[in-house]
Amino acid sequence: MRKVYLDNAATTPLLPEVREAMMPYLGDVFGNPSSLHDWGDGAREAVETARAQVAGLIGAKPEEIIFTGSGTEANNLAVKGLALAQQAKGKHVVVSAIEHFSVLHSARTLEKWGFEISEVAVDKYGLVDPEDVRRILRKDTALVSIMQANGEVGTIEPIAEIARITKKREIPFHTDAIAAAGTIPSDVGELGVDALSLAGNQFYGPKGVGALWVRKGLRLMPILDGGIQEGGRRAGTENVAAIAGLGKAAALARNDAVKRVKQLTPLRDRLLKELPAKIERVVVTGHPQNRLPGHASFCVEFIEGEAMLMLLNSQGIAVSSGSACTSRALKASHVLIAMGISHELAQGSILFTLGIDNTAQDIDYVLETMPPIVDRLRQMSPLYSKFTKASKGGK
Amino acid sequence: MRKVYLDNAATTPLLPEVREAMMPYLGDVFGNPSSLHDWGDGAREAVETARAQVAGLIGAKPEEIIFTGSGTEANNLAVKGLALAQQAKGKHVVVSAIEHFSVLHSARTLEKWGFEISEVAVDKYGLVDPEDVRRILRKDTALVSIMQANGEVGTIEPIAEIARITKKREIPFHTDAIAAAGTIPSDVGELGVDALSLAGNQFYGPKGVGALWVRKGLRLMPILDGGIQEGGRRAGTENVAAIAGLGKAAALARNDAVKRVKQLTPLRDRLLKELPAKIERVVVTGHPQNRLPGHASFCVEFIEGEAMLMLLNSQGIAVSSGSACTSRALKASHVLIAMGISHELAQGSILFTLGIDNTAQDIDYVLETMPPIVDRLRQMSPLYSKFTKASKGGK
Amino acid sequence: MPVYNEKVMDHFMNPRNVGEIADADGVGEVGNPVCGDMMTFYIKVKDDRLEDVKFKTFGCGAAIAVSSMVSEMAKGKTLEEAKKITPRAVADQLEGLPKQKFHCSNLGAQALKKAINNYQSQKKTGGKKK
Amino acid sequence: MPVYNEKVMDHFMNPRNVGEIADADGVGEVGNPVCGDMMTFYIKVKDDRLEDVKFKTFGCGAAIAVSSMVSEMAKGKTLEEAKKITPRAVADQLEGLPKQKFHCSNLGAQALKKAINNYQSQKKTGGKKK
Ligand SMILES: Cc1ncc(COP(=O)(O)O)c(C=O)c1O
Ligand SMILES: Cc1ncc(COP(=O)(O)O)c(C=O)c1O
Repeated sequence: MRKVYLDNAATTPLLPEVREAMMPYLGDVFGNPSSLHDWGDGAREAVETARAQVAGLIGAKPEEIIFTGSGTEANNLAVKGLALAQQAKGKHVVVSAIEHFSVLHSARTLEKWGFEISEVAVDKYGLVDPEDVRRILRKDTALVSIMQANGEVGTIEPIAEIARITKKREIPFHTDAIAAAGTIPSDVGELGVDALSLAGNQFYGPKGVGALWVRKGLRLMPILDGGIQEGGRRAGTENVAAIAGLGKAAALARNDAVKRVKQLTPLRDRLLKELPAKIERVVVTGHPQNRLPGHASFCVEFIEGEAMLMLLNSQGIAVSSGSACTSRALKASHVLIAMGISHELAQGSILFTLGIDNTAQDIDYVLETMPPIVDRLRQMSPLYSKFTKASKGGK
Repeated sequence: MRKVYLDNAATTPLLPEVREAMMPYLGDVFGNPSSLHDWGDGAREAVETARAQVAGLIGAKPEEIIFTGSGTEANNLAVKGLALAQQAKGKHVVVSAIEHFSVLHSARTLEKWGFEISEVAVDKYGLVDPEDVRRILRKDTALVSIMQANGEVGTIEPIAEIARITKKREIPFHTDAIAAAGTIPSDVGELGVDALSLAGNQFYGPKGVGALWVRKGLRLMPILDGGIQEGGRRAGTENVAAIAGLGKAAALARNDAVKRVKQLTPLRDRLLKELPAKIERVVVTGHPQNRLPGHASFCVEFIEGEAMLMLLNSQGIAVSSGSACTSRALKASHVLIAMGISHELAQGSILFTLGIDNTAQDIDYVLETMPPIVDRLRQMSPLYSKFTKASKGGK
Repeated sequence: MPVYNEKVMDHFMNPRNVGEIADADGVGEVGNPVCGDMMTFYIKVKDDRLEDVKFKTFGCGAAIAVSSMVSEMAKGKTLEEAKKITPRAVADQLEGLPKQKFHCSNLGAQALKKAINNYQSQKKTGGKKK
Repeated sequence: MPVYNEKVMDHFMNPRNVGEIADADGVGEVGNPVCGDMMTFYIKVKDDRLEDVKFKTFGCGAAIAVSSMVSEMAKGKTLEEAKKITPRAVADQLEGLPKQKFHCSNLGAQALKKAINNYQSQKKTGGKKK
């Protein structure tokens, strides 16, 4: 059976070059970067090389990069760490309604600690209106956190425009670029933000490593206390191999950015165009243009996403229905609901996220496999039978 | 030049079997464990296998194990997460004076959040007296955290005795077993504790992964918010490869425990006995008997630890002076100071921590290399010249 | 380590008794698409026994497998026996369900019961109409 | 990526001018073992110039390298020139020090200055005694 991985939003495969870059640190160069002897020197060299590579990807200074154990940790550190460090200024934090849970639930924790959280709404495409951000800002706003791109619907937010507003008000602006960095340009200068999170496993790097960039001079409270690693901003022995892998993945992403976008976009566009053409009552979710290059997301009426996912899996196709980390939860995606999609339709969410290993044949296979699966589930669906009866009745 | 790694307390090399166990997850089995398709299934299988292996090492139930991104994170989660979850009971937390900074600084953060911290003193060997713990407990004590073994002086604490006291009082008891687990028995039943931290890179597993065991039923507040991974207790995409490696390392440690202790102890004992015999004015730090099997630590009078470390390194020998994560800080070890060692003597701390790759020849080499190094530094030391002048004067 | 065991997968991939019964003696509908699961059960009754059972289900893999299993378990049983099918029994017949999916077995047992109740209340009030 | 550069390592591994001067014209001691670093500088002065400089140091690699470098920089300089040796200049001659170790270059310059002051104050008060 053909095997087609189309769940790159959940995690990407590791590039062989990245694995190669990691291997020495799973072998002879096993030292602790804090150690002062040769074994430590080798490990420290790896970490500092990776720091420069990650900084290079986003146009930052190496010393501004903090390595973390995941994208989620980077977001927790950004949201809690920046808000807590800024709290003399005020205890108001602004997030968008479609942030990843690592941002939203961090904000909820801040709420327990006496912060007030405002959620900026999005339009039907999942877009934040910068004017809404302007209106929601207050004198005591300590932090704004709005993602660069959404991993569920692929929509790319107008970060630079929002940054112009926060900058004028001198409010720190964090962007969760975990779904974006390494895939689309995330230059911190061009974005104009003050802090940015990214994660290796979103652009062919390893799991278990993320990074937070924080503009020099902006104060940050650590969330993991202990030793003085990462300039005292993130304690714990560094995951040297994963950090080296992240660095390599960043260098490759920077180098191949244009090529990758060129490869993914036409494949994505075929899916976006042809799936709704082949299957009735399928809607594209997210923005029609401002979306991640490999990201094709839909809602299919009358049937449920997990069932589609399982049947596609039985045909060798990996997809997701909502974000990976919520896929085993029960609720409809908060992202789709925030975009005004009904709970009923949101249940039929299905998400094809392409990676650099995908080919035109993969898309052919999906376009051929998907319609009978939808048909099969609709034949089982009481909603579909009501719909068909109603349409017939209407005739 | 002979290369002798004697800094296993900072981090251990990765066993080839552990690396092998990790490789599939840096290769074809790259899925996200939260994903519902085959790619996710493979990754989830790896995580659950490792969970059972880690549980096996410490005699726990698999579902009680929470994987983290480091030992430090496990300690932060334990200290903050347990104290916060228990705060209805009270806001008093007890730690020992020689805890690792990941515990001590977490406690300091709790202090900022309105908790009161009591530090139990230790004796000159670094031992906590269980009676001191009993005396310090209060009605409102929410948590006790005392390490199983200290990574700097190797002393093993009387955890089971302390646990009998906390159990009677129904106070949750966490032990940082990061320096102990995988090296000496850390059976949670025998120890009688309620929570236990461990880290892979202390027993031939990978960096970037730790685990916290929390007894079923004991409430815990997560410190990383986001998705529902690890039963909602630790958000973030799992570091599958590192977790698989930790599992394998745990299985090997369990299997080889007796053999390893038998191998290390005589080597350690030679160092403990012969170094002070060969070099005047060298004292062993830590407990003479109740100490980690590979752990030989000393204070050398009149000279400073880092200088010794660098000269040993120039002869191919890796050691540390204090804990790895503080080795680049400037202060004398809080552990040695808590043991009543003078600041002056504490500056001469030097730490040989053996691993399963070490041989009798390595010890020979150290015993031969160390005396001239000490001599050379003493010839430079104004303290030593004062001492020799005074001795001569005294004669 | 698949989320669903083989038995569940079998009932999901090859669900038994999918469909509607045009002249059903009883119909039971539970859940709603907002919550993510909705099941409609159709029954034919003969001599106080379930002669035929069919269903339509909107929902996840577990919801479909549960519906299929409930329909199989119910077929041929007396009404009283069928009403005693518990969510636990359904889950057991499926050799276990993931914790978060256990509620599906609830829905399945409920939908069947509702169809039987529907039949019985129609019989009491006389006519057989929907 | 070693913590210390080659120049620092050279001065640590092969420190210049280690020792005491039995009949020193000036002695300066700074720091103390409690803080982790202690340096004693000995100078011989001839015609207002540092004819000889020696040191003993208790401390880390940087402390030893700094002492060595200060002694080299000072030798042959006039007293006034030598007093102008700044921590920055010492660190620069060593081609940089890790941030946390910069304080060592402070200590080195201080110890030298103290030895010169010691010499000068002895001269003022007449006798050459310690
Ligand atoms: C936008 C965004 N933020 C945060 C995360 C969390 O990353 P992780 O689960 O790898 O920690 C994701 C995951 O896909 C994401 O898409
Ligand atoms: C007793 C103890 N606790 C905690 C830690 C912290 O572990 P890590 O730096 O790997 O997070 C160490 C590290 O050696 C340790 O020895």
